[in-house]
Amino acid sequence: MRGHREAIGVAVVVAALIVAPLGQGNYIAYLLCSWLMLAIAAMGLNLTLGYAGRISLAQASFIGIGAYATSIVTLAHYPWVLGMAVGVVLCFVVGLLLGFPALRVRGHYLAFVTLAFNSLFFLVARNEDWLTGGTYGLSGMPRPRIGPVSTSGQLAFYYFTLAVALLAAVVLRLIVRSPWGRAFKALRENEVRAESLGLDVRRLTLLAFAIGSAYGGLAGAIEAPLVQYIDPGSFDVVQSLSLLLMVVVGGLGEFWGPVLGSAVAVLLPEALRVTAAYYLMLYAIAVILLMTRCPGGLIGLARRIAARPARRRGAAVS
Amino acid sequence: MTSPHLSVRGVFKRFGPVVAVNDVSFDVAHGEILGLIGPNGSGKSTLFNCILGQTAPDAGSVEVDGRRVTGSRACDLSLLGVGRTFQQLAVFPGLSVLDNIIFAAQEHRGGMLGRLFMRPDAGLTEEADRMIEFFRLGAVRNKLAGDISYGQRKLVDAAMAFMAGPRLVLLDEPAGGVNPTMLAELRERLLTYNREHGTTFVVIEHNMDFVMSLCGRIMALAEGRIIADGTPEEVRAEQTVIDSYLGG
Amino acid sequence: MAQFLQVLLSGLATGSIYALAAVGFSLVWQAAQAVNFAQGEFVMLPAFLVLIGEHWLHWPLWAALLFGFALSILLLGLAFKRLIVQPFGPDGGLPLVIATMALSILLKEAVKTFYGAEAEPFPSLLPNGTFHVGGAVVSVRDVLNLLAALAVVLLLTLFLDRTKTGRQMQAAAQNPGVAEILGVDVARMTLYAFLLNAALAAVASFLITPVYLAKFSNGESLGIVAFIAAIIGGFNRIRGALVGGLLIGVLDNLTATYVTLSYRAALPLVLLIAVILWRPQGLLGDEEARIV
Amino acid sequence: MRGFMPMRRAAVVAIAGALVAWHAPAQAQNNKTVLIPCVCELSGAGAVSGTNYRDGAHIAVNEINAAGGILGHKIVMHDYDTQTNPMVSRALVQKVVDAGAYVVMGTVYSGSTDVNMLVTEHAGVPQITGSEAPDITQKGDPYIFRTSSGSEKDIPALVDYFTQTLKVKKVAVEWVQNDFGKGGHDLFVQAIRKAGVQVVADVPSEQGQVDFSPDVAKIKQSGAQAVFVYVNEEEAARFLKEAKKQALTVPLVGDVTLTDQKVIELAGPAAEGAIAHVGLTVSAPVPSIQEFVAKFRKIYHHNTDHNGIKGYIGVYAIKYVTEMIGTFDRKAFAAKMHGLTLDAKKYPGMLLTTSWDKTGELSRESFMTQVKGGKAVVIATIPAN
Amino acid sequence: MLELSDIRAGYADVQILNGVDLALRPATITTVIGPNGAGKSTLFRAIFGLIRVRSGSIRFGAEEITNEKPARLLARGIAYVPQGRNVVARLSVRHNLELGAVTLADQSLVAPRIEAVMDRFPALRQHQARKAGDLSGGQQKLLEIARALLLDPKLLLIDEPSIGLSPNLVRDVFKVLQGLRDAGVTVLMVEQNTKAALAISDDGLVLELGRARMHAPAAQLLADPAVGRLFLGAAIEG
Repeated sequence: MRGHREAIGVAVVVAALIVAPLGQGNYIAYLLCSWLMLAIAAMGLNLTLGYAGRISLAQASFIGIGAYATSIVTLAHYPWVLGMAVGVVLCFVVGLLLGFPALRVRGHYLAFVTLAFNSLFFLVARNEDWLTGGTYGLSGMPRPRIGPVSTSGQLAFYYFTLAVALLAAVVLRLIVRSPWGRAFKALRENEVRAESLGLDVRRLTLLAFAIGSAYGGLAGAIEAPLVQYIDPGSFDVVQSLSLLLMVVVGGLGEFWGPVLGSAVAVLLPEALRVTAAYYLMLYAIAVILLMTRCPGGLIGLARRIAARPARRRGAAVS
Repeated sequence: MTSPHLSVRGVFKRFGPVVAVNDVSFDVAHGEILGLIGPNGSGKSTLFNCILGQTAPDAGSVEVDGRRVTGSRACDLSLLGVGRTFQQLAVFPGLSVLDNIIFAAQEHRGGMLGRLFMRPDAGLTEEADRMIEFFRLGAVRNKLAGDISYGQRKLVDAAMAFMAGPRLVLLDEPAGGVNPTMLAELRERLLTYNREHGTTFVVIEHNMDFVMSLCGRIMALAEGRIIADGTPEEVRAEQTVIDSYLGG
Repeated sequence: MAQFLQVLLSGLATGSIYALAAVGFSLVWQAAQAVNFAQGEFVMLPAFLVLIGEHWLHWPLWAALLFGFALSILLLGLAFKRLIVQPFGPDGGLPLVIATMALSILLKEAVKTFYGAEAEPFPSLLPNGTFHVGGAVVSVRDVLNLLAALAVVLLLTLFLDRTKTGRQMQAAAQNPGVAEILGVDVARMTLYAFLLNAALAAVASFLITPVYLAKFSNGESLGIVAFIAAIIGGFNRIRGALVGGLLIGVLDNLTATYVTLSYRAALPLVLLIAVILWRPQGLLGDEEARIV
Repeated sequence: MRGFMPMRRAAVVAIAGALVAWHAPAQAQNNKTVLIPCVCELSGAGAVSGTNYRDGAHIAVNEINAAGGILGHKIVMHDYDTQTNPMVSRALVQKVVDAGAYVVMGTVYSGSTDVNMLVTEHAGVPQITGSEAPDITQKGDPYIFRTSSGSEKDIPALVDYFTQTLKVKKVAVEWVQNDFGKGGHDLFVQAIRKAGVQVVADVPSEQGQVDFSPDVAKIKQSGAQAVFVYVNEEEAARFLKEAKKQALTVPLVGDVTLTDQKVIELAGPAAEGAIAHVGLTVSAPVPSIQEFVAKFRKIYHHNTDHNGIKGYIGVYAIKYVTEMIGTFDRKAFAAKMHGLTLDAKKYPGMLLTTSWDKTGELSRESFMTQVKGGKAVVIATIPAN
Repeated sequence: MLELSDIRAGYADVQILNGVDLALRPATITTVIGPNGAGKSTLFRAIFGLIRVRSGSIRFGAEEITNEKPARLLARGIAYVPQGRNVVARLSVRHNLELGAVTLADQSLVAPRIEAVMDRFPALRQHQARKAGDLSGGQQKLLEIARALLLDPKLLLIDEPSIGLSPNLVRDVFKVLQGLRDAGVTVLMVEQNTKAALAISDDGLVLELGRARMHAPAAQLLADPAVGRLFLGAAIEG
């Protein structure tokens, strides 16, 4: 019954996403694209941090690796799919390597190691002009063609992005609902106990980083043709911090948390535009209040609100 | 005589100047229930950790079914059929009771990659439900393990240790903090399980009523050495054991 | 040689500023297990409070400084602890980190919106002038900054070691359980750590802003450098933060002069990773202390 | 049920958010207004430039509206914050284009303009940018126009200054590693080498760098006879202070920023003697500019940099060109502006006589300035090229 | 002196103390014995306000002190030395001693009192400038006891003082406790080393499953074979 209703819910949302940009300007389509792009990256971080319990402040650098790989490949007139594949595989491998520190250190220490990695990535992207275009960045990446269909129009590209995002979400959903998902959570909740029950903690920790990072790479593969311009500044530590913010604000370890968190980050400035210069301050205050009152994020808040009338009803009965 | 299930030979471990385990050797036969007792600081937990690969002994070896496992990782031991419970509660509070119990066996099914493509429950729901029934946890099956009572969590902990069908289980203070009714229940379940599956148990326990009524054989440790080894009656009568508790 | 001396001395002067920010960061980390991602903004803000006193309220400099100092302690010490850290209880974890990140955005945006986005000059509290040492030119201000940082660290160490309150703070941070059974008011000692952090941030702010210039975005790099300095030096030691700060200042300059300019920012990062992986207690820290 | 609730809520929130987004552009045009949005860097690294650009533009808008608007239409100018993020800037330019912008003002950072000009070009909407990177006007985009000359226009004048006025053979280059600094650096190094001058020290610095002692020490040791300084304002001030401290006595020559009023204010006496080529400067010895600077200060209680002037003249250019073509026709607007010269005498809002070529590149009179007695004074005037 | 009636307390959803009754005679040493998990340490933590007492009452002299904060209890004259190592390792011996007196209203008394306890423990005087963490285990324990004496307590709660100490040191510690008793201090002690502890005690209290099973003169308990069997699982009647 529960699965059934959730399926209906998902179908409604997907239908809404399909009709959302119709009759709207290109802006809305673009905005929705950037949301879906960030949602993919945030979903990856949520796997590493929310499910497996290992923090990473380097997600922006993986978006960067994916975006640079896709840009370089497509600017050389190879198809987008190849660029995306190169980017995702590269991120998987680099993510695996970044997982090694996680075998030694935890928490804040791991946060600082990954943060340092992101800063080093920025320096490399800026200094190695021959590969990355340095501070000028790379621009003019073509949007992919799917058979005879070009996605260079904003609406077409939106549907392309939507398809990729849905695919990514479905794959992630399958992962977290498979025995792996249970193993990731077990790793997060009690590593020693999980190992005593046969879990190869080392391998799973590395995998958590590798898969989460690969999702960053996929987001980068969308960002390159979406913005058609990338530069090192788009992938600096601040972006990683804001992705972390999205994941926690949405609801850590909740499947739909990052989707919601990134929606807030992208759409809130729009909703708060009436407040002009104050919007970022309002956002910051809202985040502080949310965190102090409800560390479970928006999904946690929704649960709490959903649970309250039920409790009241229960009380009335008794 | 068949070969022993667990064989500990000359295990020695010191922490700085303190010798925690001093040249301990013993065998445990298949299907035996061995109780390990001794006052605080007598080296029981260190010995456990040496057997289970959590601590590397300074000398000596541990064999399971004739296979040397000294220095193995805990996950490898688990795959060899060695299960354990922890002194501190060790359930996964954010997972449901059912998921806790399913997880306890899933890592024994298929390869790492194979598990990615398995059914979400790895085909273990039925077996887990049998375990839930066996430990009478049906009422809390779908609750988060963090939301149930302490005693119930103890049962979940034990159920997890058994779920993978281990042939040797090391129980670290299973009775600690469990109320008397629940305690009788736990003892009865453990004995039944031992009878039905022939599983070997090694139990560290301070609750003497519990351990004496559960185990066929008791070994007493003091200052890192074995000071008595025999039936509960024999060990109970041993003056050196009483003295070890009362102090010199 | 003159060049080496030149960049070494400058590096020490810059490093002393990092050290001041790092010391406060360590204090709060130890006392409340809270990693403050707004630490850089804590050093940015007090200078603007002084500028408000000076330019908006038209007070003389000394009054503005006093005003800035007092308000910093109130806002960055008391209010920070009561309104942001305290609601999380003893273990804030990730949500607390996120809250301090949001705080950093809030402080930056507030300064930018209410004071302005442009860099502003800040009155120097120290005399200008230079002198020569072995061919290197040293500014009096750099030397005084360095001395001030050393003096602050020395005073703080003396306070923590030589006063009863300081020792109670140490006990509360190192072993709150023991402190409690001895009747130490652990909550109050924790508050003192926050107040001290705010005071140190204000001092750092007043010392560096004449060089850095007052700008809303000043905290961005400074905050991160403070973390790195604290971790490299060993966060459970006041001296560690000092050494970490000075080390980064000097290494940064030496790398830029003798190794690479494009990658001058990389060395502290590599050092940070190496320290965390192989000596997580830091270069000067000891292992017995609490680990986060 | 429990799994479903947050899902539904997620959807509701997302949809509500999207709906809010929908409605924002709806309240646009009645027939008596014209939309000229300002999309620029109001937060992030470019906030200083962006806010000045915006403030300058708003002064012009208020003046023009007070005098009856453009062809009787009041200008409606909303501000959009790109957060100095190219991706966001592209979204916002798309948004204002969707909303029916007549001309788009902004952005200032070249990285953002590079991206969002694709949108205005595609939609055929003229865009008045504050960017100075060379590539902006080299892409054949017929809808992009500058408000100050690109660095490729300034560099020849600077090279001439090094080779003919200073007559040096060895120079050092101090530059900041962002698109602004790198653009100037690459052009300058290429041109000065061609002129037979040796670059003896090539020193990149970080944006936000505090300690310039290694930079100055390196330059000092290189034996350079003059230094080309191409960094942002705060870094320029810090560099000048360090140069003075280490007694670096060779001429320090920069482009635009080095003699900027802000730099003088920040660097104090250390700025004395610094030289810069400026296309547009708040210290230009032109009454119209001085009037504008005073006006800006009166309204906003702080000084502007050249970006304030850029925003101001950008809006006035829109007014003048539109009145020339007599209608709000974007295509005609762009066509008219190519090859146009607006004489400051006849068009006072331009402050200085300004011309645009076929690429949207701008040229006008420029100056060599030097800091003397705490003020930038003009030491030479370079005619428009 | 100290009177407990029907104390119940525990952690989260585990109740450890299931109704403890106890009354101490002044100027005596009372040793609490019992198997692991009987609730001995928990009893101390409950008396000293470190865990909440769920029901029952604790009286000290004529005063009700149930669930009072440690700082208040110290002021009333109760001191507590928990088991394990409880010195502040990085502070000197002298400064550790001084921490014992932070709640003292008249701080001018601190120095003379430190002198007084150092007279009693000459080893501490000898090492007063060393870091507490550098002392041997036995010296650290002496330091903790000395520190607890800074406020001139009327009641000393001491938990497992002999853990990790050599027999000689244990004898020293016990001698100190006897000295305190003779000076009028009431001592309540938990000790694994049951025989030795009872030998210096006036009274003994047997705790089993969170209840006080026997409260009798120490000599009587020492002679009772049931006490030995208690540890090996035989319940005590009554």
